[in-house]
Amino acid sequence: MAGGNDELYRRLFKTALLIRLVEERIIELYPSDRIQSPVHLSIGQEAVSVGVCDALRPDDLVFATYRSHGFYIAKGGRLDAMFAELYGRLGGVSKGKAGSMHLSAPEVGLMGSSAVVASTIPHAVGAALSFKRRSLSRIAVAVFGDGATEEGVYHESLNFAALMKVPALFICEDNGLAVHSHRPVRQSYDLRRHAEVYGIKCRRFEQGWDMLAVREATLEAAEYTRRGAPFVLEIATARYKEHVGVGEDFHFGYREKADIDAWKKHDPLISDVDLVKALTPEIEREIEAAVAFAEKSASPGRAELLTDVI
Amino acid sequence: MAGGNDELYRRLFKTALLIRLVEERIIELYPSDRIQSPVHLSIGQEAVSVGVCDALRPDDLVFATYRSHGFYIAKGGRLDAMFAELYGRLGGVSKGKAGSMHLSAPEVGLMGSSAVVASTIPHAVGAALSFKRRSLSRIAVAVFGDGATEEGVYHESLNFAALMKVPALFICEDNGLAVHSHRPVRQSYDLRRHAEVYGIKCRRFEQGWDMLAVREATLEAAEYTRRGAPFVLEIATARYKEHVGVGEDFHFGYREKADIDAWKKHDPLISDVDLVKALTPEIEREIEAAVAFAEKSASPGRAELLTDVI
Amino acid sequence: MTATAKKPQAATRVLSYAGALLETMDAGLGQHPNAFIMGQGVDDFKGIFGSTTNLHKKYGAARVFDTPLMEEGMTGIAIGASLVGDYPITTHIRADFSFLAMNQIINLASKYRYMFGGIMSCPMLIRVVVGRSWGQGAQHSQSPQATFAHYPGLTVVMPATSQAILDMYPQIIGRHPGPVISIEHRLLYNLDFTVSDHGKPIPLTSYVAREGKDVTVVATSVMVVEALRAAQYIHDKTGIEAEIIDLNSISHPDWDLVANSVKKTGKLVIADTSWSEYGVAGEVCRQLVMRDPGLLRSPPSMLGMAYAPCPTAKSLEDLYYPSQHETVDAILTQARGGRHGVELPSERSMTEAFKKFRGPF
Amino acid sequence: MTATAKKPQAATRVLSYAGALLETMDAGLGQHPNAFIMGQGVDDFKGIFGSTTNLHKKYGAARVFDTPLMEEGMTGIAIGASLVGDYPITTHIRADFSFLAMNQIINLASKYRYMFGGIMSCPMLIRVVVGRSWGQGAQHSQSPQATFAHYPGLTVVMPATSQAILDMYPQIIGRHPGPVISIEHRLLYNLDFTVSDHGKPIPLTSYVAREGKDVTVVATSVMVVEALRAAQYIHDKTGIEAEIIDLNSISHPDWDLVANSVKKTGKLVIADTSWSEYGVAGEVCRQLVMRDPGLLRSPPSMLGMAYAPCPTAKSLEDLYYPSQHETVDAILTQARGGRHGVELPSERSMTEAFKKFRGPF
Ligand SMILES: Cc1ncc(C[n+]2csc(CCOP(=O)(O)OP(=O)(O)O)c2C)c(N)n1
Ligand SMILES: Cc1ncc(C[n+]2csc(CCOP(=O)(O)OP(=O)(O)O)c2C)c(N)n1
Ligand SMILES: [Mg+2]
Ligand SMILES: [Mg+2]
Repeated sequence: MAGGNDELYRRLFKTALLIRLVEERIIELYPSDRIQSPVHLSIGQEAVSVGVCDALRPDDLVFATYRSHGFYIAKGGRLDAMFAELYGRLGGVSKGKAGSMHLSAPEVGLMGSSAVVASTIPHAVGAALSFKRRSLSRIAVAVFGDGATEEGVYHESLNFAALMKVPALFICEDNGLAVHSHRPVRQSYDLRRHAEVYGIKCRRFEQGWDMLAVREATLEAAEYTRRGAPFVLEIATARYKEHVGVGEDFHFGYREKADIDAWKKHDPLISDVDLVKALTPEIEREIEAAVAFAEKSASPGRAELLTDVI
Repeated sequence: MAGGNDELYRRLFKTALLIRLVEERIIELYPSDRIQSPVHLSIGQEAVSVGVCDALRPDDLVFATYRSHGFYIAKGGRLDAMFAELYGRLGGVSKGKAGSMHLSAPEVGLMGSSAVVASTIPHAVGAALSFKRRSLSRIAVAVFGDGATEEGVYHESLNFAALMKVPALFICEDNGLAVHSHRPVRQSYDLRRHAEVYGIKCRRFEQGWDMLAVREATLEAAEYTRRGAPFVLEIATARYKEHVGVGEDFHFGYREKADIDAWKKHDPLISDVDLVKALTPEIEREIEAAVAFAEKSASPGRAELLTDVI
Repeated sequence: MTATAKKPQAATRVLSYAGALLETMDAGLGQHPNAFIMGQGVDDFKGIFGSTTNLHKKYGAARVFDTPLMEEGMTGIAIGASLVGDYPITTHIRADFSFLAMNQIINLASKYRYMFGGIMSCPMLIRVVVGRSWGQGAQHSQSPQATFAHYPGLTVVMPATSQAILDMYPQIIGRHPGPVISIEHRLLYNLDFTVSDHGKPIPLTSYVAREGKDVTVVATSVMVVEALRAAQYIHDKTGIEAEIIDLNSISHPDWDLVANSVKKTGKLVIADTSWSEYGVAGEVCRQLVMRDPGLLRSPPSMLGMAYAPCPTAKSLEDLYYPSQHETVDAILTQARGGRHGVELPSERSMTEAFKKFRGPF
Repeated sequence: MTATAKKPQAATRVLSYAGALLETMDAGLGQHPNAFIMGQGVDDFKGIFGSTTNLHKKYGAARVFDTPLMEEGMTGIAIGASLVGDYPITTHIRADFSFLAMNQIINLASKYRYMFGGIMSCPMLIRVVVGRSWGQGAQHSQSPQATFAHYPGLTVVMPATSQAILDMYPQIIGRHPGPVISIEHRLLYNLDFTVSDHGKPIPLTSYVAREGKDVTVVATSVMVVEALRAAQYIHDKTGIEAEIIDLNSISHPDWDLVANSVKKTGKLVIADTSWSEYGVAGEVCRQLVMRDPGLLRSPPSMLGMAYAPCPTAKSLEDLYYPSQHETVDAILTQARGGRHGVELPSERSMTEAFKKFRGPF
């Protein structure tokens, strides 16, 4: 891993810290009921979204999930529009109709996030199919959790992507959990070997805390994909908080705090204290402004209720 | 392959010949509109159903498809009830409500056949799950075509069967076609390697014309399954007729007659002329009786229209 | 046989439903470079019952291509392609198979524009074919218009004639802002219709297929053709004038057109291709009573599938679907009461009107 | 708050909806050795919002177990197990996810018995939970009762109270001959109801939840509770007696009960949890006009979701769902006309009646 003074590292670190501080602000705000919707926090998983998005081109598209605060920010979505969206305000990305589970920022390449597990995987394949037919050099990235690979549509999507040789990059954020279920009780397969059966190149990356390394791995995968073949990149990561909501959940006893603590030892957002200290003030100001924007933004009213249906 | 005088061979051959002559009778009858429903003939694929079913125990269950005349007969279904069902008569297995696409004979272990591709695969897994919980030594067999493996539910079924270690035997009848589409344009994977990824033992058997060998392969697979683990047995076979209907379809040019002719060279129902001659008269009498039964059977009327709905 | 949806006009010609589909698919690909067709068998020699035949040769494999068996995946792929500017057309040779794509259709496609506040949308055309007769059975015969129309965000149409296809598909393909499900009917494919290339195009809503003053018939899909035949028979026998309204758009019907007709006649027959229970008939009744329960002077008659899965046997199929004489009887009963005493036609239904229907399936 | 579905009787107690579910799941497993429960998270510490908690410890992992994400596969597995004598109970923490299982539910389960001529059947219970409020959004809020009830072969119930669960589930689990879909409502889970262990059990059809003579309210699920609260408020303010009918079984309602009530009152409010378009309201209207259009002396009022996908913002949610004062207003308008002049309650809806609802989701 590069040192704290490295430019690139600093850029990635700053984005990752922004994501974490944003979500910590969400945790603070939550009890006030200003954000009246389910939130699926990515605290602990920031390095994945940051490393992946930094390796993509601006016009590459990402199709993600209900757990996408990180990808929204890393792909370059407006922070004020995000907070306003979480607040359910008109100033939000989607005028408050989407909320935390359906973030998007098409202007920077984050397409609609879905709260139905695995449902955006084929969307990425479809976009990639279109890129290929128009012989563009763009790629489409499907971001999904480990549990999503259990759904039948994952099999259908891989098969089609492989047959059509479309530039689709499949990124599996493996936090080992689907809600409270551990991967071994849900999966009989190894994701790498599984992808290879479809003739899809696959790599598992264990150091999901390492933004620079995630970026490197994604760059390689993305270039390979851009040349016209799908790729599955599985990245190990860790969900620090409960599945949905803002709390901790170790006391429920379904998982070991020790496992997360071990992971945290590698977490630069925890270990690189100096950089955190250095960058926090500016980031906090940014968050302040975004929250202020949300607070001031009006709530959607009857005029919005029946618009944009068809 | 065993010789024409071998007892076992004779038994299998007779059943296979019965299936072929039954379907040839269906071809004869079809223009008369006595059978007013789609028929998916298994002519060319008889050895699979015969070899597989002979290797099963009477109380093992088979879950098959719209192309199941062969499995119905091989599992021991009543011929008269089958013809009456194809005729849409009260004397049919399902009083004419099922027709050719939904044959079943639960009394001998053939469960409901479905016309929705791949839809009975999880049924076999569910039955096997129940057998396991009740620690019975029965197995459940899913029979499906090569195209069915493209559906997401195939992935879900294999994963669950492997996780739960249920006695489910997956039999893929690989005729290389889904309607008029050849396997390479539909599949990026090799079925054996695919199954192995789930930790499921798999075997591909090429001589799908050889009843005795299919029986042997199934016996091995079934015994393995009975000990408590799923197994995928892929059997190469050949569909002589059009996908649905009673005609030939080589003149449409989507496949090579030569390929089927090559396969026919191995087909004992063609090559073993003496045995065919020896067995045909008795079989024809049996078919005659079944057809006569169907002809005499009454058509279902208003009394049947709304019964057995809930 | 030949059925007519509107009075023949200046330049008319005879065109089958499948032929109209092929023309509009061809024109759609020709006029919209971003349009493509994918589905099982779209490029084979049967070409979805003749509606896509040889288009892959004309437009290439990149724009007309076969898919594996993957209804859910294919629909999701269509959404993704649409999001980046393509216009996907997908096919299901039986509407029953679209249930495998229900999640992508209802949870994603129908909601995409609204859920994201109007900043994205996924226009596309999903073509599904309803099967009927020749022992289609329980899984090849369903007609899910009421199911899809319940979910806001979907536009659901049921073209009843070649004219409806010629007029509507060009308004849909590459032009309609959202996802459209067109529920085509297998029995109509091989029927010849008289079509006119001039005249006012049929809109994406309801229209009067035949004018009349005595009884209103609201019909969908093949039941429009059945109703037109019945109305002609009744007119010839009795002079009674049935007004036939082709609901045509199930998600966006012209309810005022329906209400005004019922206001005029006070009598109503609803003839739909699916079950009446929780179906189109219910919504028609709701729209009427919301306006004025007094519009209906007597209980309407309803024609639909018997409330059971579809049986395979021909003898049961004939009871399961509304026959031509039941359609005639329903209209006459509304017009003249139960003891109308008019002789009913012998011909049972479309399936006999169109004897040659033996598949392809 | 405490809502009451029937007048408290001899031995009564207070029991939450989730508690009633847990009791009936426990009893079902206890009384039927062939019964088992499978679904995502049924054996975790949240136990499907408290409705299956710790049952895996009591009955073992072979009878209460977690599944991978595989809605279609799980439903097919349930069918297969049922065919060999098991009684499967499956769960979907949101009804929206059942669309992934639509093919198995509609094309297989609902048709199994009929399609095979009655020689096989697949009894099972599919539990789906409707989400509402706290920003559930477009994909966690759908209520597909009309969709499922359209397809013959399915029994679709919507228990509105703890009593309905205590009374109906024992009639369903291990006893009902076919597949049953129970559409439970997330907002009801944490509500306390007064239940009675004696008295005549609520049947698998409609029943009168509150008797009245002035206006008929036909309601489903949480809207029954909303209607009961509204009726009480109206009674206290005006003495007007609203009759509340809990439709309860969507697939097999007691239509005569509904018609007789409307015959008595001539006035109707329909309050459903889904969209009125092609929904329950339509079927209610159809059943009434089939009997006699004159039953309705004026257009009925309808309460349901606004005809759009569900928005996430609280300010839109409040407009999207019928609020308590809209429910009160609808009943009063039917009883006294638009200018009824009665003061409306401030409390907006269940979501406020039950303040603590912040998930789990
Ligand atoms: C089709 C579907 N089934 C079930 C759910 C409920 N659910 C929400 S998140 C989740 C777990 C998904 O796990 P994973 O894919 O690993 O993503 P993660 O939450 O771990 O990021 C489940 C089961 C859902 N939203 N969609
Ligand atoms: C879910 C679904 N999609 C499409 C169809 C139409 N269809 C009927 S048979 C068939 C081909 C299936 O091929 P395969 O599984 O290899 O079986 P085979 O017919 O070759 O025996 C298709 C696509 C269907 N019945 N069900
Ligand atoms: Mg996970
Ligand atoms: Mg095949």
